[in-house]
Amino acid sequence: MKSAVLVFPGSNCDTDCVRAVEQVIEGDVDRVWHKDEDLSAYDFIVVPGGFSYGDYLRSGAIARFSPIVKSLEEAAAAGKTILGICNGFQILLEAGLLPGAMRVNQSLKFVCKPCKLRVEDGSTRFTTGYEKGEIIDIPVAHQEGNYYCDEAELRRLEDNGQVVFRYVDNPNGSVADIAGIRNKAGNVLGMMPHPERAVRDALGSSDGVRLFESVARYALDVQKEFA
Amino acid sequence: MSAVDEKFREPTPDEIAEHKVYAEMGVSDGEYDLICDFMGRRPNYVEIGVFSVMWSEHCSYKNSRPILAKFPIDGPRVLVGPGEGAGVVDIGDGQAVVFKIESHNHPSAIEPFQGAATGVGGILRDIFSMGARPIGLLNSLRFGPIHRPEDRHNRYLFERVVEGIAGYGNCIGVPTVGGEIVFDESYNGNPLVNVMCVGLIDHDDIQKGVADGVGNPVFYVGPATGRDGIHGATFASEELTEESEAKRPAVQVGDPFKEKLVMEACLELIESGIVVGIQDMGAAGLTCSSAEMASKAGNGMELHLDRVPQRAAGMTPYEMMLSESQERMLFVVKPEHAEQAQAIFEKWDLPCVDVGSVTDDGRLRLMHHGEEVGDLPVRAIVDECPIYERAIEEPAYFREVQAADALSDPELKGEEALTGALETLLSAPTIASKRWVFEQFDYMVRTNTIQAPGGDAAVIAVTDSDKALAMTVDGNSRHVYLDPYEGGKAAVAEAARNLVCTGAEPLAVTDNLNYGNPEKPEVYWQLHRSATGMAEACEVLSTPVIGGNVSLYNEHTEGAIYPTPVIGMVGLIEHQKEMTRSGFVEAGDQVILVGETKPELGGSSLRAEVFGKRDGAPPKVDLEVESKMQQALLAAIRKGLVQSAHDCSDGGLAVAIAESAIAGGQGATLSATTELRGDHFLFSESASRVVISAKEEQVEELLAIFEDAGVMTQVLGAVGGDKLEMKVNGAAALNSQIEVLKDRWEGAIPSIMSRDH
Amino acid sequence: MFLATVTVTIKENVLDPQGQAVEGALHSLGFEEASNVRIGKYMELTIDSGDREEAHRKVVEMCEKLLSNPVIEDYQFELTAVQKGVAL
Amino acid sequence: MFLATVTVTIKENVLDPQGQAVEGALHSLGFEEASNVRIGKYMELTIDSGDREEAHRKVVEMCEKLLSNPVIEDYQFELTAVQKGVAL
Ligand SMILES: Nc1ncnc2c1ncn2[C@@H]1O[C@H](COP(=O)(O)OP(=O)(O)O)[C@@H](O)[C@H]1O
Ligand SMILES: [Mg+2]
Repeated sequence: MKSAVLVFPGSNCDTDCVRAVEQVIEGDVDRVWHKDEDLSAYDFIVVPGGFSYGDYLRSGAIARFSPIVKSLEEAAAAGKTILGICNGFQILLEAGLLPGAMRVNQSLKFVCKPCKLRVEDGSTRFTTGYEKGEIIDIPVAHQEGNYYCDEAELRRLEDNGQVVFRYVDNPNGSVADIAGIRNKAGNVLGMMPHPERAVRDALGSSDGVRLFESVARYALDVQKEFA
Repeated sequence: MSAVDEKFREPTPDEIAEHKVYAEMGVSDGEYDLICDFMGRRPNYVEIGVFSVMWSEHCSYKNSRPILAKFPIDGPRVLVGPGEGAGVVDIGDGQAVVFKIESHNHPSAIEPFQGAATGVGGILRDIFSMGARPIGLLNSLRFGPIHRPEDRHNRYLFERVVEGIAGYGNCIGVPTVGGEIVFDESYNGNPLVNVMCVGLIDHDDIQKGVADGVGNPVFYVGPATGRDGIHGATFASEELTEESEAKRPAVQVGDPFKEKLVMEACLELIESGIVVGIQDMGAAGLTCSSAEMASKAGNGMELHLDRVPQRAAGMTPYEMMLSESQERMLFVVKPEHAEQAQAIFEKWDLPCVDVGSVTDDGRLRLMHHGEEVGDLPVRAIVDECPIYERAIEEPAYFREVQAADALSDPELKGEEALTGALETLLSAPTIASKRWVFEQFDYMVRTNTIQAPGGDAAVIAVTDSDKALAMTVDGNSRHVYLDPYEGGKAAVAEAARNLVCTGAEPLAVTDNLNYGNPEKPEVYWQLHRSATGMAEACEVLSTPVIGGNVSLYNEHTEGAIYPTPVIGMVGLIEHQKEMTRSGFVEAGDQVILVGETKPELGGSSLRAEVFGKRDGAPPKVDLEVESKMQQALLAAIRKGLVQSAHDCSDGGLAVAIAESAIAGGQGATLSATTELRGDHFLFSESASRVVISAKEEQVEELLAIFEDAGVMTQVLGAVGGDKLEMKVNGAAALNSQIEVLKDRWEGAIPSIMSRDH
Repeated sequence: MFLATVTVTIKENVLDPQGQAVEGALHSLGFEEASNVRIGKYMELTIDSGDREEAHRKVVEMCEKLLSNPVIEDYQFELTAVQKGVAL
Repeated sequence: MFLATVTVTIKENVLDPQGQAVEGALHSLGFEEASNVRIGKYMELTIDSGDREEAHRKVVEMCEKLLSNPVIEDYQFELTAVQKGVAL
């Protein structure tokens, strides 16, 4: 399969994402520059973390208008697998590919630490490698990860089972302890924690590996179906 | 009023002489006369401005050069020593590590967030302008006390400095992996903010800041120049006074997002192989970078200041030469590569402007709209600043504090008193866990941090290699104050010991000398004595000084700060599996004290925190013993005989053991024998000591290594349980739940910092 | 030319962590009389347009597209006619 | 009771990276007519005081002590008499 990691001015987890994808998923990984306009060649697209455009104004607000986001929207509509991590999640929210918005952390401070997540759904294309209810270790590193949506939206998310990851010990004040959500179709996942930082025991956890493995397995299954 | 009033008329050369305008810029009468000699005439306003910043302490080291001359700077691994943006040390396989430390003390006192942030930005530029990819940031911070209600301003400074470091480092995506923080009265009104950056480079890519090749174009890259920080370098070289308030516009605002772009673009440019010379615009901005690049090549340079991108309308040549706007670089390429260079910056949406050219006449010529507005001799500005051998005088306090009997405090006896003292020390902000700080730093980005903040040193894996780099910053200024010579030695020894505790071989040093006004003979004595000690330690421990920084004039209303040399050190781990950590690992492991404990309580944390006294002779370091101990420990670690290692520093053995227990989440049952008084044994801060743990079956082999090296050891007992219990000479001494110790240690700073909210 | 001054505030029913923190800090400084602290953004932009209505339309568009996030924020603005940065 | 609306802006000669980034974004969105974008803070606070002058004094103090950073920012504010959050 072919994977893409988008690079915006100010992205800083792009290299880490490329390394993680290379380590886990067979096939090419390309960095795709924000001024490019074509993502049609890719099965899996990662919108990495960082501080796109300095996170000035609101995180993700300016990046959302980069030329590449248009084809990201098309890829989402076409059912391609899209993973937004941290700033990538914020960009997906600003672009309207996922519902809700981010506020500054309850503590107002940047928080970087290992974090325990509960897997709420082990059947999405991102999480078949986990058991539902399993507790995994994936670190967070952000200042604006305090997820917000109104009550009606929250009910929709819960009813549709769109909450994929929840914090065991909420580090930022997000509603309903939400750490990661998917779109209704299930092909777009946004999460504040960094799975690409949990891919080697030496880094403190390798629980992130199974997320990328799940994505690869899904792609393989789709391929088989086609064959 | 804005930084420069629009209606301000620049004084003429004669007015500058008659009204001694140069004095306001920090130039002395004698220096002014010398400048006139070099110029062959009276300098105009922009010319005297250029001289004043280049001849400031910050740029010329005019007071500290004789001191720096003491340091050993050579070693088999040193590829680039002091003088360039940063030093470079070989780590094998064609790779090298680049590192340097910088201070941003005065800006941080005035505006802590931006002061600290721009400090980070500046040191990063020093590293990537060498061609290196920054891989880690560290910081060394000093503030006044924060624990009392009335310490609100110190809490504010602490909180905002930490946020400023986080704001910049996190955004640019370089992990902040370590540091140290001390709170002491001595830093009231004059906090210290030192930042260190470590980078990785291939030998082939090492850059120098030289303007070679007459006729080559000179390019300016980065954001437009504004009226920021005009005279920042001079500002850094003066005492902080009420008047500094009036100089407030000297504070600059950082833009880490821009710097990220500049960094990526510059690394891409360097990778392309077309760069002749490149240097960042740090202190003294365009002036310093252009003059130094020309001087290093023995050339001259012509600059067309009207071409410099400008943020404000109507900027004068003086303002453009002296602005310290951030995130800017200067580089030279051959004419045929100009287009290629510009294309790289275009991709990153950054201005890249041809602002001049390299000349052969040794002059720095400044043009503005076709008119020559300045003409200066390059060598004179860069190399001819007079060097001052300042008067030296042993201060009166020295005899007094040395004479104090540090062993005269009432004995702390029995479990309750000793455990109480331990808890007091663990919750002292200087010793307490700095988790509240480092969790605000992204210490994981780049996914190479294999030893996170909280241990003796941070360890960063080298991508695609089995190697790793350990890094630390250290300095106990109370000890330096009490005995600059011994304290200077101890700072180097402690830094090296911290690296060895992670399994790394110490490579080299970058140092930051933070002192008071060098024109005071007692301050100069402190500088001289401590540098002598540091130099000796660097020599014996084979860690040459490859660069550093000097920050003088750190004074407040009550006088100079403690003399504060900060040692930044980097070490090499050849095989990642050899890395050790400070926390106990497994129940049953044997706990061993390595090194000799002497009754050395002078300047100790126990005396400061429990008895409120800050005097006595500090511990003495026997450098030969230190060296033997470190080598033996490193050998043992490499043989896989050591489960954990943690150095004894602030708070002595008791604190070291408690920290190993907390970090490992396990207690220990220990018993020691000593000829010292029990409290002295537990809290003495004797150097060259480490607490290690080892598997029971390997203890014998381990002890033999130390015995062969002539290093004392004492097996104290075993890891296990949820309590720390320790007997000294058979009498119960320490007894506490690990959870309780942990609460004290982890809870201290968060509870203090939640006070104002 | 117009000077647009835009204020962007967090919607009433959305918890505002910054406002809460500032309120806490004010209280601990002894300003007990402060309450309901809400924190938003303030922006100034010069709009190069000779026509107030056109300028108005443009600013609305900027606010809705970029300057505010309608999920959690409201915006308001004022237009003042200016000449080269000076109010008329 | 008074409603204080405070605007905190970055001093004229001080770099405003936010403003620059937003201006760039507006241009690339086609809003060429926007220039001189500066971004600051906007705050609303309720001041529990019956006396306008006292309220004024308090807000000045809050601005200087906490709400603005005098080194790089300027502040301005307005006071409106209100009753339980409703303008009079
Ligand atoms: N300013 C800081 N930034 C990041 N980490 C810090 C900072 N201060 C302390 N730490 C972490 O806490 C550890 C312990 O600090 P310290 O007690 O000063 O250690 P030591 O005495 O061994 O030098 C450091 O090694 C570092 O990892
Ligand atoms: Mg240590």
